[in-house]
Amino acid sequence: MAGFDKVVASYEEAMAGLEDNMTVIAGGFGLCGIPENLIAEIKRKGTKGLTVVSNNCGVDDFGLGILLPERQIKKIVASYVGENAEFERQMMAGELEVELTPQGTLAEKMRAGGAGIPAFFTATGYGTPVAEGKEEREFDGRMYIMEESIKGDFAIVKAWKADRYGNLVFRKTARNFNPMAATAGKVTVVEVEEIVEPGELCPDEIHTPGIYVDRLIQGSFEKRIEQRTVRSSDQ
Amino acid sequence: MAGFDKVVASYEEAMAGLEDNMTVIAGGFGLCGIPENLIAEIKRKGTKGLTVVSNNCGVDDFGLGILLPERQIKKIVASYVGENAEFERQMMAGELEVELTPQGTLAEKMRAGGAGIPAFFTATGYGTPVAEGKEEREFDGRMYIMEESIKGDFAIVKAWKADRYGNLVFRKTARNFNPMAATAGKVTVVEVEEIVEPGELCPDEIHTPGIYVDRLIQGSFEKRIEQRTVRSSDQ
Amino acid sequence: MALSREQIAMRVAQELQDGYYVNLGIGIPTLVANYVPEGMEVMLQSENGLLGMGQFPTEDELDADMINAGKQTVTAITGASIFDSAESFAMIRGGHVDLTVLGAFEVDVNGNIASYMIPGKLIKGMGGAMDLVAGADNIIVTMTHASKHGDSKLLPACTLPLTGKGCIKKVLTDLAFIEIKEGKFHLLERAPGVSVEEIVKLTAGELVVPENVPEMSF
Amino acid sequence: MALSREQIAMRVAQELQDGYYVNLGIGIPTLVANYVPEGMEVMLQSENGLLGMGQFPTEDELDADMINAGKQTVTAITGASIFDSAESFAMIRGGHVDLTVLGAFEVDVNGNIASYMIPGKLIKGMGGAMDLVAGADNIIVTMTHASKHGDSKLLPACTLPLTGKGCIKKVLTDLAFIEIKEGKFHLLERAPGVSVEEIVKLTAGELVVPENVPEMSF
Repeated sequence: MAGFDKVVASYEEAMAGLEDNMTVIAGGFGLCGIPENLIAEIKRKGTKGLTVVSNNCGVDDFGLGILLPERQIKKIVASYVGENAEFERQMMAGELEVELTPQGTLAEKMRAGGAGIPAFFTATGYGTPVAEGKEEREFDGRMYIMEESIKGDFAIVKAWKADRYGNLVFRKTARNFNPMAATAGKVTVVEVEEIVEPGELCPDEIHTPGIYVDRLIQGSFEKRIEQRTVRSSDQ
Repeated sequence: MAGFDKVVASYEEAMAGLEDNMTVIAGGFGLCGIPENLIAEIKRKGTKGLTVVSNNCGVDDFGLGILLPERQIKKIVASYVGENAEFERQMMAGELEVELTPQGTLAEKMRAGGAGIPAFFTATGYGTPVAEGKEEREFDGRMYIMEESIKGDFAIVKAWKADRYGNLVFRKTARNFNPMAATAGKVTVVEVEEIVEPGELCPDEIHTPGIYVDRLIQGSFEKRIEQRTVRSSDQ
Repeated sequence: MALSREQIAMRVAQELQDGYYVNLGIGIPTLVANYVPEGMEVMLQSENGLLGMGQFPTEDELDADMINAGKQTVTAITGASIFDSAESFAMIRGGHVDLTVLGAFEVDVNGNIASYMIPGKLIKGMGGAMDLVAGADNIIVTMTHASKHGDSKLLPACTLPLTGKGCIKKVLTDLAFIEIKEGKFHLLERAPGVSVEEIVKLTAGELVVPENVPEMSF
Repeated sequence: MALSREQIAMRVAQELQDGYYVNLGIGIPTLVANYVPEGMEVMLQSENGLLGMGQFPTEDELDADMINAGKQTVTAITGASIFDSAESFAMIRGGHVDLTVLGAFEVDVNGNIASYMIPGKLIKGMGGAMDLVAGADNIIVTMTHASKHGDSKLLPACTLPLTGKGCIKKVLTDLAFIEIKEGKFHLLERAPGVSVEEIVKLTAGELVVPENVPEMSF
């Protein structure tokens, strides 16, 4: 089924069509489950003026943080930023626009973007700076604010395995924002550790159906650990 | 972990606390993946005046249809009703209130009910009888209507396997509305074909985490087929 | 001559493209799956939670847990995925399905569609139809051009309760392939041997007829 | 004497019940997991998508794909489940987590909480804190009763930007266990050896003191 084979030959091809000032939605939480090679390709391309939607912005020399030195990111929508000196400098200098969004609202905004839901109500953020300029409404005696969905020109996603049709399986907590990001891109690009043939993944165990995936590439990953915490094996 | 063992000893115990005039959300699509023994227990109990939220209402002698003869259902919220003579009679006679809800809106209303989202906007139903009395709003040049979420006093769910902690796995298209129903009940009762020990289900492959499940019981199932369509094996 | 049900399906199948994810309604739309052009593959979405619907099962394959949106027992193709109803309609309502084909009672010049309810008759419900017409960009409605009594189903304004408002752009009837734009029907093609006059006569809504109306070819 | 961090965690742990699903914030709340009463089990929810968080991994178990909300490497207990961020926050925002324990800069008599931002200092973001306080019915805030300079953190009205409005009912400080209702703080318990006077002095918001204020017991 040639029409459903999503595999592309290179990272260059994977990110073809990404242009200055586009919006990119990225999966990952901290440095866990981030599409590290797709981010590196954006750095290589030198695309500028990007709006990036991601829970975090990486660290100085890994993840989305590597797009900062050349000022490739104009605006970031995230729930938690920090662990990143250049980010701090640009934010304080007003060179980088930051839209802080509660983590659950961010996940739901991505899901809604992919699901044809332009807006929803949530109690999260009511009465806080997040609510500024947003509609407030009472349901069943409780106050909520209206949040609008997010879509991206591109979504960049890291999965564990995929079949050629783009059916995805994630591994452990590297799943995080990736499934929602995958639904919310006009062009959804996925990099994985292993590509298998259709039929090798059990239909009941697929986390993201291939319908959401436009391009697929197999990469090798550093998978850097942000907070290495271990116990001694005799504990 | 006694506190997380959701297994109950009998169907009577599984549905204990269900009272007249409560709202019950049921999983299933047609007769596929319906909690058939939990429905039978509601019939046995003779609970009346129920509001039932389910995509369909079974057939005359199976599924939710068996609650009709004794008039146990006061109101049904469903996307498609039919295949059921007694249902038709009661509806035409005004004995049964029917709230027709588009299938996708129904699924999303259940999910929203479980997810703390009191309302969302959808294009589905705009300009149709479904939109009557509902708020309409434009986003990005397109019209949408606001739909409110649904919660149940009870949710009744059919899964394939569960571990004792209530982690659920569904099988094939018997999944359908069950995962959303499971999140939307104040008391969520699940019947399954097999109960296994914690650890036997892979954490990455669990469809419904046990946090949503209050009671769990293993049953045996007729699994009636509504439209038996087969091809000859040489085709 | 008016197209047969199979010919309607064949003409719709010409609109398919390789790699399309397609949702086919009950009736004539289901037949489209039989006429996918050679060398082309499409994947069928069934809104109860299956992407990659296959043929009916053999007796040996029969499985009560494996049905389609019409509640018929089916199989899954190699590379299929299965998901819950919220995910299925996220797919549909989020515009991820490339083509939706479904039947109707009426359509009108403003792209309105009525397909689920005839007041006074038994009301069975809209199932997933309202979601499908609201969620898809690319919809083809298949129906007979007129009722048995000769009443047009292509109207200035639908008379029955709507399934969706302003969402239909293409209609394939037993007589013609019609596009809807700017508040008018536009005649694109006619069934082999059917005259423009016959189509005009049976089209109640305003119909734009170009100088040359090609016959469909199969 | 003021409670140590460990004692605060121990007192919070007394509020646990067998079978509770619990979300523990970073800092003192994390320590609560060390003091679960004997014969009782709780399951820890980590908002990045893990229900059933276990201890830190050994060197052999270390896995970059297995972290908690604080981005520390962790393990999963037997019977854990893993899910995406939308599902994780559906759980949190839908009120399915039985107890949430988190830190704060300030709380006030109306149950408002400020915990994520000090204007003029670096803004790191609210992460999941706004979702946690808005979604849970049962929240315990842990913090020191006053700043190092002796400024009360229990105020008539929060001065910092809010994390949540009207959502806090219980606060456990190093000096006292306090309930918030009807627009007032209510003193429930005091730390062993800490006088009511000391607590009153360091509580800026209106504090209702019953005749008898029991000491906490461990």
